[in-house]
This record gives sequence, C-alpha cells and structure tokens, in this order.
Amino acid sequence: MTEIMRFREEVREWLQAACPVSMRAPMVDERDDVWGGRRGAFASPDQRVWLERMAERGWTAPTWPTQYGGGGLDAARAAVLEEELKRLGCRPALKSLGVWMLGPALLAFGSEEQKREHLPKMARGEIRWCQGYSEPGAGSDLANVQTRAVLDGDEYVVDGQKVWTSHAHVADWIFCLVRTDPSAKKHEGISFLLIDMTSSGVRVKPIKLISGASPFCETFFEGVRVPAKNLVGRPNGGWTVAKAVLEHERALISRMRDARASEDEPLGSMAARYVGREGSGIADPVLRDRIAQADIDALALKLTLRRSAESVEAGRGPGPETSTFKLCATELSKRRLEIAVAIKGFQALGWSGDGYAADEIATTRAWLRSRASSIEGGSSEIQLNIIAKRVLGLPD
Amino acid sequence: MTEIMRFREEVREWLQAACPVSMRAPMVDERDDVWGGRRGAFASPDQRVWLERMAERGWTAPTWPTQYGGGGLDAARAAVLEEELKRLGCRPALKSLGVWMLGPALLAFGSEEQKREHLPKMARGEIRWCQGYSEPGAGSDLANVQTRAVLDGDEYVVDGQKVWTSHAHVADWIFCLVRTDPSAKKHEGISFLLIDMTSSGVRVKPIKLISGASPFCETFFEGVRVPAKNLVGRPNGGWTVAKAVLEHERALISRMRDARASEDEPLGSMAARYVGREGSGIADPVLRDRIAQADIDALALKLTLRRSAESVEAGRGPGPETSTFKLCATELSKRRLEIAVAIKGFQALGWSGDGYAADEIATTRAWLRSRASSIEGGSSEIQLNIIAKRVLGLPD
Amino acid sequence: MSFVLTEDQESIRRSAKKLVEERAPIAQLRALRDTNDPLGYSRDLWKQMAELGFAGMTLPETYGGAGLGLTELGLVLEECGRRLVAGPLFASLLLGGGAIDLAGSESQKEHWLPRIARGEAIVALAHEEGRRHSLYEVAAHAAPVGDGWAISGEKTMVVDGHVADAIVVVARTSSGGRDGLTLFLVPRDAHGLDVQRRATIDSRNIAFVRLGGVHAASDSVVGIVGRGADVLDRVLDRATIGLSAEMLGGMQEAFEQTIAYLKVRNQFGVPIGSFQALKHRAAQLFCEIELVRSLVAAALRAADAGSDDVALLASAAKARASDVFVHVANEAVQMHGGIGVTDELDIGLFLKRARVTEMMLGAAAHHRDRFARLSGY
Amino acid sequence: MSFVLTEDQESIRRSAKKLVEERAPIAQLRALRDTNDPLGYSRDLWKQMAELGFAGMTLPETYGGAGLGLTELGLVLEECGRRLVAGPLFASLLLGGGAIDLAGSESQKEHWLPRIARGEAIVALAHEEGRRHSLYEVAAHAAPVGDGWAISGEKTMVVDGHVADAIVVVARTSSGGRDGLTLFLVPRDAHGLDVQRRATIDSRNIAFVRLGGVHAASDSVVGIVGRGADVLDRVLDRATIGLSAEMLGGMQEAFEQTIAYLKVRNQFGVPIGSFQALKHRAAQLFCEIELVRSLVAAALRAADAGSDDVALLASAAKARASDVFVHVANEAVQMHGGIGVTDELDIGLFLKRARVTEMMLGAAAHHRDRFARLSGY
Repeated sequence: MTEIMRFREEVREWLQAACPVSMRAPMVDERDDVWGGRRGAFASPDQRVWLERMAERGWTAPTWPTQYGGGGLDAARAAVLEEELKRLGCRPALKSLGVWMLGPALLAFGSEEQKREHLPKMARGEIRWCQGYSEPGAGSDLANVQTRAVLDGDEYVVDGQKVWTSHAHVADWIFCLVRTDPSAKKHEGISFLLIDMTSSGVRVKPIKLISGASPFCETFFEGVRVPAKNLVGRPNGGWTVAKAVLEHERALISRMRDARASEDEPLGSMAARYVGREGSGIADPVLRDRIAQADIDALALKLTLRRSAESVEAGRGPGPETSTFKLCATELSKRRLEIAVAIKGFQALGWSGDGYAADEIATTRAWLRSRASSIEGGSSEIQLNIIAKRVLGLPD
Repeated sequence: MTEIMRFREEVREWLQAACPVSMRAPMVDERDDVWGGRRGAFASPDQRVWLERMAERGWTAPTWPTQYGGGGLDAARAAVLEEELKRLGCRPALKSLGVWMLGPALLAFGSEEQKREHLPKMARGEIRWCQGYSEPGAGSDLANVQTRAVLDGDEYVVDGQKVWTSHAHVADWIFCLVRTDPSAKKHEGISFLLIDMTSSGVRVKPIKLISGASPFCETFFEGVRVPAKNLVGRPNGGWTVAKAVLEHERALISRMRDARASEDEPLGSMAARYVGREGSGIADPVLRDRIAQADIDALALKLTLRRSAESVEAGRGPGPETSTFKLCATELSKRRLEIAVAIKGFQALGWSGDGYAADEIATTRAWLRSRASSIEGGSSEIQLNIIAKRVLGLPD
Repeated sequence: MSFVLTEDQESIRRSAKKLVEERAPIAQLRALRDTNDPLGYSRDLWKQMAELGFAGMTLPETYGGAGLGLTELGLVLEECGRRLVAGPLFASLLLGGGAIDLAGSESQKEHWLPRIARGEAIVALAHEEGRRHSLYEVAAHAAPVGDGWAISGEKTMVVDGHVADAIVVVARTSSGGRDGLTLFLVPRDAHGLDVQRRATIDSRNIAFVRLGGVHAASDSVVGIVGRGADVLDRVLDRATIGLSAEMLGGMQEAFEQTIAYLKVRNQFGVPIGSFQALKHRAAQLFCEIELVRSLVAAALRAADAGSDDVALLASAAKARASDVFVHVANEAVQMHGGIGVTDELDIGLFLKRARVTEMMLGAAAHHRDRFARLSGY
Repeated sequence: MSFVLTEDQESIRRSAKKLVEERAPIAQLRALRDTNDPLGYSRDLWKQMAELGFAGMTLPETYGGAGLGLTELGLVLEECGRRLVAGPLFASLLLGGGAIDLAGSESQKEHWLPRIARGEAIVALAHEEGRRHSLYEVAAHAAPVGDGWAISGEKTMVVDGHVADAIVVVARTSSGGRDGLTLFLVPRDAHGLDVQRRATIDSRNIAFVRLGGVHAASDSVVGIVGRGADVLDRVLDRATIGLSAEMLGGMQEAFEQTIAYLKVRNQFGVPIGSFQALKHRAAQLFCEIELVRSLVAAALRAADAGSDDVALLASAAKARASDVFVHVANEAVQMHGGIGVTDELDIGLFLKRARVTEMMLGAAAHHRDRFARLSGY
C-alpha cells in the first residue's frame, strides 16, 4: 500500500468520525454557509463542531504550513482530502475570502509577523475578511486608485472610498489598495494595506442592486489611522500583490457560478412544465432549439474546465486561460437565465408578494443578479482584452 | 394647370413616343444593361435608339446644365421625369459610373475645360469610366495612396497599382487618386487625376473572386504620362474631391442592392418549396422563425430608406445616415443569402454542372459574392466607425 | 401616408414631451414604488394628461374625444416610454376603451367614452390567462343565466386592473378556439369579481382577476356574442402598435443615457466611449433602433389609414421592438458597468420595463410566428 | 478517459501533421480543382497515408487494421482539416468501411477490410436522399427477386462515391420510418448502378447515385434485413464525430491564419490587430473554438469507451462545430478584407468547406433537435 493510499484511509476514517451527520446533508440555503468572523453566528451547534475539528487539523487551509494554522499537505494529499470530503458529501467547514484570496498572497508577499498574526485566525474562521479594490472611478481601470494613505509617524492615514466591498458590513478586516505615491505612475504608487474595520473613521453603507438587497457595500475611510506594519509587500509595490489576488478571484467566480448553476432545474424540464409538451418534445420548437443550444454550451464549458484541469495536472501547460472561463461562464449564465425568464413568461415578471412561486421569484432575482456577473471581477470587455493580448498576442 | 403639371404632360407624351416598346419590358439579365463606352456594344438596335433619344434631350443626366450635355432640370422636374419613366416602365437608357459618381464631382470641382471635355461624352454614353481608388495597401485606409504621380513638364508620370477597379477591362477612362506630395500629411498629398486607359503603360488584370469571375480588376501603371490639365481640383487637394465621390458611391451600393434583392424569390416560398409545409406553415419551425426575422428586417430597412427620403425631401434634415443604410443593407443581404443556402441545403453546395438548377447555382454564387458586400465601398467596420463618430459623437 | 410629422403632430409631440419632462420624472415612478402607493400612478399627472386631451385622444369627438389618430397617440406614448410613465393611458384608451369604442353599444359608448376621455374613468381589458400571450386559449367561460350570463374564470396580466372602474372580460360562450369568445363589460364592484394587484419588477400596474360566477346582464356584452375574437384582434393590433411606440421611447432613452455616459466616464485616462469595441456596439444599437422606429411609424400610420397590413406591421413592430428594447437595455447596463446594476441608477429600471413590455401582448417569437402566418408561410 | 494525449497519441498527431504539411499543401487541392482531376484526390498522398497505417487505423488488427481508437483517427482527421485534405479516409474508413466493420458478415469483412486498410479499396456509403440530412426518410427500395434483391432509387451526397470500389446502399425493404431499412453492399460495376460526380463549391468529392433495379445477391446484405437503422445510427455517430474533428482542424487553421494577418496587415499606420473591435471579435472566436475542441475531444473518447452518451456528444459536437466553423470562416473572410474574397487567397476555401461540412450528416439545427430529443425534452 502506497503512502498516499494509507493517507486516504486515514482521512476517510477521520472524516467518518469527525464530520457530524447533519454536516453531510445537501446544503439548502445561505444559512448553511459558515463564514466565521467575530460577528458570524453559527446556525447550528454542528456547524461549530465541524469547523473546530477541521481547523484543529489545519484542514480548512490544507496546503498552508502548519505553523500558520494550515494542514501542511502537499498537492497530492490535498487532492485526496478534497476527494474524500466530496465522497462523504461533507459541507465546507468554512467559506472564507481570507483563505481563498488573501491567504495565498500573504504567504507569497507577507512578512513573517503578518503571516503569524493573520493566517491562523483566517484558518480558524475567527476573523472574516473583505476586499477593498474597486472605487467609484476605478472599475475596469482597477489601478486608478484614489484612496490615499499618507505616512504619519508609524501609521498611515487613510482617506477615500471603496465600492463593491462584499460583506463589508459583517467583515472584521479589509485588504485594500491605497495610493501611497500620487506622483508615481499609476501602477507604481499603489500599496496593499490591511485595515481593521473597527478602526475609527471607517463607515459602511450597503448597496441595493437591481435584483434587490445585496452583500455589496460602499466603504468610506475618513482619517483612518493604520499601523505601518499592516502594509503587505513593499511600499508602492501593492499592484503585484493585487494581481496575485485577482487571479484567484477570477478562478473563484467561474467555479462558484458553475456550482450554483448545477443546482438549478434543467431548462428542458422547466420548459416542459411551463410550456407543455407536444409529441415527444417541448411544445415550442423555437424555444426548444434555444434551450438545446444553451445546454450544449453548458456541456462544452463543463468539459473545457475539466480539460484544462487535466492539462494543468499533467503539467502540459495551462490550456485555455482563466479569462476564457470567466467570460464564457458569466455570459452563458446570463443567457441561461434569460431563457429561464422566457420560459416562465408572465410568472417571471414578479418582484414579490402573492401570485408568484418562490422558485419564480428566485429565477427573476437570479436573472437580474446575473447582469452584474459580466461586470464584477473583471468585466467581459476586460476578459476579451486579456485574451486578445495574452493568448492571441494581438498588439496594443 | 401649374407649370409642373404641364411639364409632366409633356414628358409623358414624349416618352410614349420616344421610348421603344422593347425598352419598356422588364429587364432579364445583364445584357439588358447599357453601359456605353467605346468598347460597349448594344444588345439590340432599340437600346441604341433609346439612348440616343434620351441623350439628345440631356435626360441621361437630367439635372446637369444643358451646355454640358445635361437636361438642365430643377429638382422638381427631375423628380417628375423619374416618376414618369417609372410609370411607363422604361429601362434606364444608360448606366454610368461617370454620370453617377464622377460627373457631380466634376461639376463641383472641375475646370471649365474639363467639364466641356468630359461631361457631354459621359451623358451621351460615349466614354465609359471606372474608378481607381483602392490599392493593395489602401483598403479601409483609403487615403494611404501609394500610386505616385510626378510632374514632368506639363505631364504627370504615374507609377503604381490600383485594385478593385470595376470594369477596368472595358472602361475608356479611369479617375484616380494619386500621391503628388509624398512628404505631406497622408490626406494632403493626394491629387485626383483623370487617365485615358489607352495610354501607354496601363495594364489591366481581372480578379477572380470566391464566387467566380468578377468585373473587378487590378490596374497597373508603369510610367504612364498624363497631361497636367487632367488633374481635378487643386494639386494635392484630391481628397476633397474623392470624399464627394464616395458619398455618392455609398448611396448607390445600398440602392442597387435593394433593387437586386427585390427580384429574388421570397424566402418563405423558397422554404415551402424545399422544406415543405406542415399544417399552414413551413415544416421547419426554427427555420421559419429565422425567415420571419429576416423578412421583418428587410421590411424595416425598406421603410427606413423611405423615411429618410421623405425627411430629406421635406427639408427636415437627413434622418438616419447613409452609413446606416450601407451597413444594414449589406449585413442583411448576407444574412438572407445564408438563409437561402440553408433552405436549399445540399442543393446549395453546387459550383457548376449537372444536378443543380440554374437558380440554385445563382443562390450559391450570390451568397459567396455577398461576402464582399460588407467589405467593398467602405467595410462594415468603417461604417460603424463613421456612425459612432459622426452620428453619435463618440470621441476618438 | 407620410413619415414626416405635420405641424399639428409636432405640436402634440412637444406638449407631451414638455409635460412628461416637467411633471413625470423617473423619480416619480420610484416614489410610487418605494412608498407602495396604492394607486400606482400619479393622479395629478393623469389629470394633466386628460386636460391636454391625451386621455381621449383617439376617441370620436362625439363622445368627448379628440378624434385624432393612433399616429398622434403614438407620439404621446413614445414620450411616456422615455420616462417610464405607466399611467392608465395605454390600458384605458387602447385596451378597455378601445374595445368599447370599436364594438360597444350606443349606450355603452355614451356611458363610458366621455368619462374615459375626461380621465374620470378607467376601463381595463382582461384577456390573458396563461403564462404567455395566447389570445384564443380562453378557459374563462360565461354560461347563460336568466336574462344574462354568469362568468367564471381567472385572468392575469390585467394592466391597470386594480384601478379600473370597469373591466372588459373575454370569456368563452361556446367551445372552439378562435370562435365562441365573447366580451363582457363588468363593473369593478360586480359581485364575485376579485381583483388583486401584483408586484412586478417594473412597478407597472398589473392585476390578477378572479371571476366567481360574476353576473353580467345581457346588455353588458360588447359586440356580438361569440364573435369577440374579431373585436379582440383589432383592439390588440392597435394596442400592440401603441405599446411598441412606448417601447421605442424607452429604448431611445436608455440608449441616449448610455451614449452620454460613454462620453463622460473615464477609465484608463480616456472616456470609455473612445474604445472601439464599445463604439461599434453603440453604432449597432443605433441602427437597430432606427429600424424599429421605421416599423413603429409605419404601423401607426397603417392603423390610421385602415390598411390591409395593419396586423402584419403590428407584429413586425412588436417583434423587433421586443428584441431591440431588451438588447439595448442589456447593453446599456453592461456599458454602465458596476453603477449600472445598482438600484440607484435609472438604467436598471429600463431593463425591467423592457422585459415586462417584451412579454405583454406577445413576445418576439409569438409575433414572428404571426408575421410568418400572415405572410403565408 | 483523459483529455491529455498519451505519448503514442502525440506521436500519431505529429506524423499526421508532418505528412499533411509536407505532402498536402492547399495548393494540391487547388491543382485538383483547376485541372478538373478525374479522381479528385491525390493518389500519391493517399498511398502515403495508407503506409502510415491511417487508412485502416480503426479497423481490427485481424483484418489488417491498426486497431486504434476513434480518438487517434480524430487527430489525423483534424490535421487533414487544417489543410482541407479531402481524401477517401473519412468516407472509406468511417462510412462505408465503418458499416462493414460494424455489421458486415465474416466474408464481407475478409474481402473488404484488409483492402481498405491497405488503401487499395474505397467503400462509400449512400444514405442521403433529400435536400438535407434525414436519416430515416428513405425512398430507395429493395424488392426480393429470386435469391437476391432488386434495388431502385436515387442517392445524393455520396462522399467519394465516384472513386469507390463498392457502395453500401441504404434501401427500404419494408414500409415504416426507422424500421424496414436494409444495407446492401453493391460493387461499383453492378449493372444498373449509375454514379455521377458533382462539382461542389469546396471541391470535395461528392457523387449522385442512381440505382435502376440493381441486382444484389442475398449475401450482399450488411447486417440484418430490416434492421439497417441500428447499424446506420452507430456508423453515423462515429462519422459525425470524425467529421467534427476534421471541422475543428479547419476552423483552427482559418482562425490562426486570420490572427497572423491581423498582426501584419497595416491600415491607418498600425496593424489592424490593434483595433479593439477586431480584438474582441477574435477573442470571442478563440473561446468558441475552445468549446468546440472540448466537445469533439469528449465525443471521440466517449466513442472509444462505448459510453451511453456517444449519440448525445456526437450531436453536441456537430451542432457547435457547424455553427462555429461557419462563424469563424465568415469572420476570417471579413477580417481579411478585400483580399479575403479573392480566389487567390486560401481563406475563401475554408468558407466553402465550412458550408459543405456544416450540411453533411446534419446541420446544426438538426443536431440540436436530436440533442434535445436524447435529453428528453
């Protein structure tokens, strides 16, 4: 028996014993998500137990070094852990922007002190992080950061505004891009700063979207004093850190979207339910043709993700790029939700109240929400720019 | 009775008497076109009679001054003439790039000598003109003229190459853009030159298209000597003249395309013929939906052309621009021919020979030919640029 | 028929534009929405529209109307569309009022039309039942009872139903598809009539209507028993054209707001309107809107001229308006970027209105199907 | 099943690429076309392909084949697609040969398969009759006569029919749709068999076949009388997947040529590839091709694994390959500008090939319909 096989057995046995039964049931709604943080509550005692047990082994951040609260696993073992979690149907013990996005960047660019201070709390779910990149004048032009941070003694004084800071109203800390040298070139005067949200002068205002309430906020900084040791990487070197984080974000968005879409009712049966059948097919052949097209595209995207993953695994280069996935996934998701709206017809026009089933309102809100998917995390236009430049090598 | 009404009666009587009966029958193919020129032959004696009679009254160029061989009519009378010609079903006595495109530019920019020399021969169909604008390196970037004209005494010596010179192999004269000042800015070193195609050093080579033989040629100039008096407008001022000609060309292309499309078999009946019917409609509902969309768009385009014409007539400004028409007309024509190919299926894959009906080969060739329509006369991309800039006022 | 507006038409357009710009900012729609206004429209604005003669614009002068054409009403609806005004004009004049005008008895006309024209009464039309527009699939039925009828069934998408004084209800009086339909004029307070307002994404007034054996007197029939489809066809053709005019205004406004934004929003140090990819997309939208404009104008004029091709043009206009409005609104949101998906900006309201109007009276595919049928293929 | 190529597969791809690049320039296709070559393919190239083992690649080793999978053949077909090679490989191995391999009698296999594998014999399949792909609508019929059959009817789109040594003909032996079809192996010189080559836009070898009471002995039946559809389904699924692989090569090549052109063609003083509108369109084409690539790869592997979803994946791949190849070719021509529509440039040949392959074995809409049916809606 190889070491890996032994590890697999160990994992399996441990999971069988450690994962509460209720944490193996399919997730129903967002209350089943555990985000941690000082203000985060557990919806059930089992959620707490499951998180604590996983965190204890460092398996909420399996590949991080153990001294920072991680599991210290190599890629092969981490894959085994993931497979076994999936096999048992275990829910994620912790969802965490910190673990997914900030952590890897800190490991690469952070000081020893920063790693010891922040990584273990992330891995244990004690501190919840949010991201402060976008500003009103910095959408696609992300480097156009106007939020200022001026060094005053051993503290930075931060003034400015961030937008699209997801979950800022429930987060404990924020990682931010701030301008520390206004005279330098756009990308060269930016620093990467960690800010405690409880600092004086931080104000958060939720954003309402066309789809209704949202986790997004505007976050305002007025004379916020931040210890200089919270700067990650070198001063004015924040853009490098930011880009590393962005790569993770893009991959994340297409993965999350894929997971969500798979929970939906297939368009074919939705259409059969709403439009009826005629003979063996949906009664509306033109709609049916559109659905088939969208289903084929969804299948193609799923296969492409797998093809890319296999290619990376085999060390045969990256295959098609992250930008491709983000673009295809969001554009397809918009298209599928437009079809869902077309299928549900008048019943997809409801905002709330009587007369509309829960799944009908959900479809409508999801359709409206989807319009943002091709804007956030790098708009479709930005993805096309990236593909044209980096993949196709077309000139500027 | 107003003067206009009297004029209408005169015209009607004259046409009844002057237009040979065979010149009132619908046109069948290109042999019914009369293009004139030294090398142009008449397919029937009536063609010659009809041209001579119309030219005698100056009605082949109704609005030109009489001293240049025109009819001297004002806009209202010219409209009456056009209506009466249409009412009687008269064929065009003369088709002429000279009359349509070069003539108006000569009237605006030409010297008195040039007008006297060239306009009457155009109007009488004695001289056939072709256009020498495009070059291998000057496609969409039309001003990138490389053909050189160097003044040597009272002659220009021309060297270079033109492409897409339609009918150059049967034309008598060509109007050309040539570079007379290589050191000036791109648009400022160009002159507009008239060149006799029989000059020594002019060579013409026909171009074969993906749709087969074509009226297009490459035209080569090697040390061709052209009298300096053949320069139109001021030296290095040719771009102004060229633009005036271009405006006419764009309008022309969308008009010709419209006329041609109207002769085609409607897609609906074509589909009924090839795909069959089921109940009251075409047996393939998805194809039927595509056809309806294309038919609605064709209707919309026709109405838009009419709306614009009425708006101009009423002096209420131009309405939507020429660029819009050219873009919509060519893109729609491509789309309709793709549908026609889809309808005819396997029968639309023939290039020649047995097994394919004449109309099937015609559809196939027209489809292939249509791919050039969105490239020639200002590509779709150029039209979109123009609309964005001139109509929408978007910045450079 | 001419596409060029007459002096009178220009003047109507101007006064509609002025009224809407001054008295119906989009903030009004927001306020009605956010306060959960029970009426759902501005009574004040409606009064002013009536004073300008809009409420009875296309009704005969003998009944207090202005005796004008659909072309003129189209100008007003287009301006309303630009500010997302969704007052009772469309439903009362073109749907309920349209049915009475076209097929009502003398006494029905005398009773209702002058009040509609003065903006004092609103008459809705209840014709939809399923999840999408399907005119002749009517399950609601009316059974003869004594000297009248008892109507039972359910209706959806009844525009302005909850503020209507009366509702013209389509019910089946005998079996069959297109045949056997009858129109009944049912007063709002009829026993057994239950009207529930629905909260839609675009805050347009839409109601659900339940008829539980509603008694309708024999003189409440609009037109001829069993021949309701003939009336419906004509009423809905006119309403479809009017709705397309409203949609034209909406897409035009969303487009203009987007072009304006492209000129002022800077990214990478330049206005985003200087990016060629966005320029080309904007230019394409311009072309599409111009094509819709021509179809709408032709359909309005054909209705006034009583041409044979009214139905064909109505379907052509609605098919294109539906697709283009949705496309323009989608692009408008995308080109606005992040701010475009916030509720704060108006552009999202156009996205929502686009979807609702797209489905009302038949979506694009429905009208392409009808266009094909009318074209004989 | 893995998407990553094994060493052996990489080596097959390399040798196919090398052969095609060295021995099958597009000029070869032009020469065949312009000289009206009676064969329509290069016998020399075909011989070399056979020597490399391509001609019998998927046939069992017992019959002289290489015993490899469709995945391997797909690599060869993809490379052929890049240079528009239209030799007998596809038709002989996947269509006619495919039917014999799948359902032929022992003696049919023994007679034909080794010869196919050596490139010495070509066997075509005659299954199309109408103007578009419609597998079970077969009018050609076979009547029992003595100890055999008399076949009459007409077939179109018979790939490589005029150079075939034998043709597998689909004929009806009893009424019904899918039922009652039988496959007959008819030698080229059979009495009453008339094969006419057709001149198609892409110069692919396509023939029209007329059967005037052709006599077929009872041992010429391929498979079971009346059960031909079962064989056809499987043969055509494999052929559809193979064709999609060929199309993938074609679109990839047209795309790469276009990207190269965008980098070198200057207008307005800069490479046209620097214009954002063209960049975005090119990036979109890239994504579309990558999606097709995944479907084709999955379909090839499913066929080799004998999965349940071979038919579903075959239709998915062909549906997307058809649309994307046409789209890529259209864009390639447009982006090349004037030169793109001349016969001188190769890009137009891809446009033509795209259309022919799009329609062969069913266009996109046909396969979307099939995909929907197989998906149960």
